[in-house]
Amino acid sequence: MSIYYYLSAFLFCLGLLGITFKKDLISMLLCLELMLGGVALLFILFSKATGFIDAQLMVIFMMIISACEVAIGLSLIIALYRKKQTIYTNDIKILTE
Amino acid sequence: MLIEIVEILLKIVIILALPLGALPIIIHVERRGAAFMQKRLGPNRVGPFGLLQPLADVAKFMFKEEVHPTHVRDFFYTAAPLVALVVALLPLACIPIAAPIDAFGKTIYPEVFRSDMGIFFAFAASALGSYGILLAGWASNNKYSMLGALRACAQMVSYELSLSTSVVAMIFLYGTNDIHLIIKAQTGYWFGFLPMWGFFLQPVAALLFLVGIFAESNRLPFDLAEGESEIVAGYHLEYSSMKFALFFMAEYIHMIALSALFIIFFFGGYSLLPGMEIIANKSPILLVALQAISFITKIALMIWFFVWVRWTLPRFRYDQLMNLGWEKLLPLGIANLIVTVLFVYFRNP
Amino acid sequence: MEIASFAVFFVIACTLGAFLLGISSLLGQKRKIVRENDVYESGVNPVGSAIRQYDIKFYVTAILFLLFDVEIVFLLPWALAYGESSDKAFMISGFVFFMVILLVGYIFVINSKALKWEE
Amino acid sequence: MSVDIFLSLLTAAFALMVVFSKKTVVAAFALLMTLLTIAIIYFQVGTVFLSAVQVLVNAGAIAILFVFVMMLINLEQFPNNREKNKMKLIITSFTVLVIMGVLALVINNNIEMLSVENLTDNSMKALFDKLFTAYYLPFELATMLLLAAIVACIVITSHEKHEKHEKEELLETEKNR
Repeated sequence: MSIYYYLSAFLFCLGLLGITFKKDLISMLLCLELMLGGVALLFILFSKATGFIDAQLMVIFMMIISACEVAIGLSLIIALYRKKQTIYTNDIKILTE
Repeated sequence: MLIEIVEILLKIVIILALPLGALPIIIHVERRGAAFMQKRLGPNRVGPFGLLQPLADVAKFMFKEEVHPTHVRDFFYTAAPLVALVVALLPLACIPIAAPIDAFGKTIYPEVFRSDMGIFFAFAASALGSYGILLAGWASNNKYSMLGALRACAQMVSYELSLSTSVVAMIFLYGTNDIHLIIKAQTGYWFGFLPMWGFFLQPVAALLFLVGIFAESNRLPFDLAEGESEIVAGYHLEYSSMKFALFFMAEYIHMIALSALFIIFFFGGYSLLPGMEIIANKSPILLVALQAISFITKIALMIWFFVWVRWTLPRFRYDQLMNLGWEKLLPLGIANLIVTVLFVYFRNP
Repeated sequence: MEIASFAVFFVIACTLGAFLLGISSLLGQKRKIVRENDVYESGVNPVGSAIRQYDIKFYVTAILFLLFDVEIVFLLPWALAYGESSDKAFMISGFVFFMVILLVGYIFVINSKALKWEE
Repeated sequence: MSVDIFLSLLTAAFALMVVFSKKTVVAAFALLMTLLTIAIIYFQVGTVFLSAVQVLVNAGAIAILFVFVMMLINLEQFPNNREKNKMKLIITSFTVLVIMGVLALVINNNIEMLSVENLTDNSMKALFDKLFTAYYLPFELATMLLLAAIVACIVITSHEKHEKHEKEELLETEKNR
């Protein structure tokens, strides 16, 4: 049971690392999803450890919010791709047209 | 410890042997049924009544050359049929063949993966079905197969919505997620002759689930993904011999698993067929055998229904298909859900 | 215990698939004809790369599926909790509110030509 | 105990694949496998309903969305010869390692307090009762959030309307010139 704490910390940090390393926006969103998974696991472990069952409800709401976030994030990426024909972060540096 | 190992292996062997054993029979029934409906004979050369024809096909698939085109993404090209087969087999782990038996001092549950969320896991596993198709479409690196994979997945995905509305309606009525309790709620008779199946309780949800099953397993009239006329052969275009046969098997097993779910929800799962109670209460072993037999006959009738619909209805155009899924079935599912909830509430607040 | 049986089931299913693939690669003939390994476009010479722009409708369908699926899946706990709930009127009011918002979203989707497939 | 170690190593391996894989579609399928192994961990820890919802929502819908977008936006055609400035990579990896070290230290100090189990009633019934009585308002607001997400996604991805506006404006400018 206790190894899952290290796993959730590892997932969170790996997601963070991934966001800084990745070049295009979709992979960043993937790593963000990884971080969310790590934090959700932590919620469940704390709900087991402290006996406070509301933490598991927090994971349910986290799933709703992560679904909305991925939906809107990918729509923005599609709109960006349509305008700029690229999603590499190096090419999207100019704020104007 | 030994008993548990034997129990697990026995259950797994039974759960895997039934669909894989039934596969040649289903293929044979499909061919002969199609021939019967079109007033022709169908395969009857190989063995008595052509019964060995499916085995001949399997042998043919084994000996055909493994064409491995150079332009495909190698690892995912071979992984896709495996993923498709394993994902098709997963829902079978949660489907019970018979009622739980209390032997050796504890109750033995017939399904491999026992949890009080049983029906939810089976439903979630069937939702993973589109990954094998997506992987195949992407890995074979071919315009037609990618388009076929996208179309197949968009269709499966949009019909899963109306499927889940009917699942929510049924779970609301039964009030439980455990398959055995659902089936216990369906045993018994109304006014003596009508069995208390979910079908008579919720015909609209049954219709939605049935259409969802046809769309989810890419069967006609929803097999747009492999529509020969438009796109050559859909996602399994670049596959030959055994890998193509694995996709074929995955589709049939996925069809068996979904029809098993349909029967659990609407036709009383392994509850005994009307005439069977008289001889059922002799000994527990006979009871279990009869339950398994009644479950298998219901699935066989369901498979015959698949074959029957396949050779009667023409194929949908793609926009009609998506239109039906989003603008016709989904509102029907939501309306059905609202009506059942309000009806149950106002009948006994 | 369930995880053990599920793991054994998963392993057996994978070995079954691998076994079938293994047999066919062993028994199948080995003929190296270069023409066979080309992209299959019903005999015609392949034109352009396979990766090209696909219609956005596929994406809009997947996105709407995700959002509606999350809404419908979270009706399941409601359906289970309704049975044992003491104050049923409160639950029904929550259900009606939930359904109103679901229908508002659905009507917006239908009127918004996002899912119109015929170009 | 060995099952825990095996599951966490499996998840860590898939997570590493997500971050360090060259192709994004490989990363998407690796993320799918991570979400599935996390669902198995949820089942192992005891929260059965959450593992089913995780399989259905996260692995069954969000990962499909990622693969669909990968297929829509074909990344392979861009030559990926962006120069990696070494300095940025070193600094970021160093800070992430520091964060990881701090987290590991924190967990290590009070591991006894954390790994005690006193969740008495872990049944689904307790979870759902709380969800619909105490947490009634967040549940309704969550559906509002989903409604907002639906409207936002449709407006963002459908660009026909904007072109229509631009055409109308052009016509008007010609008319009144």
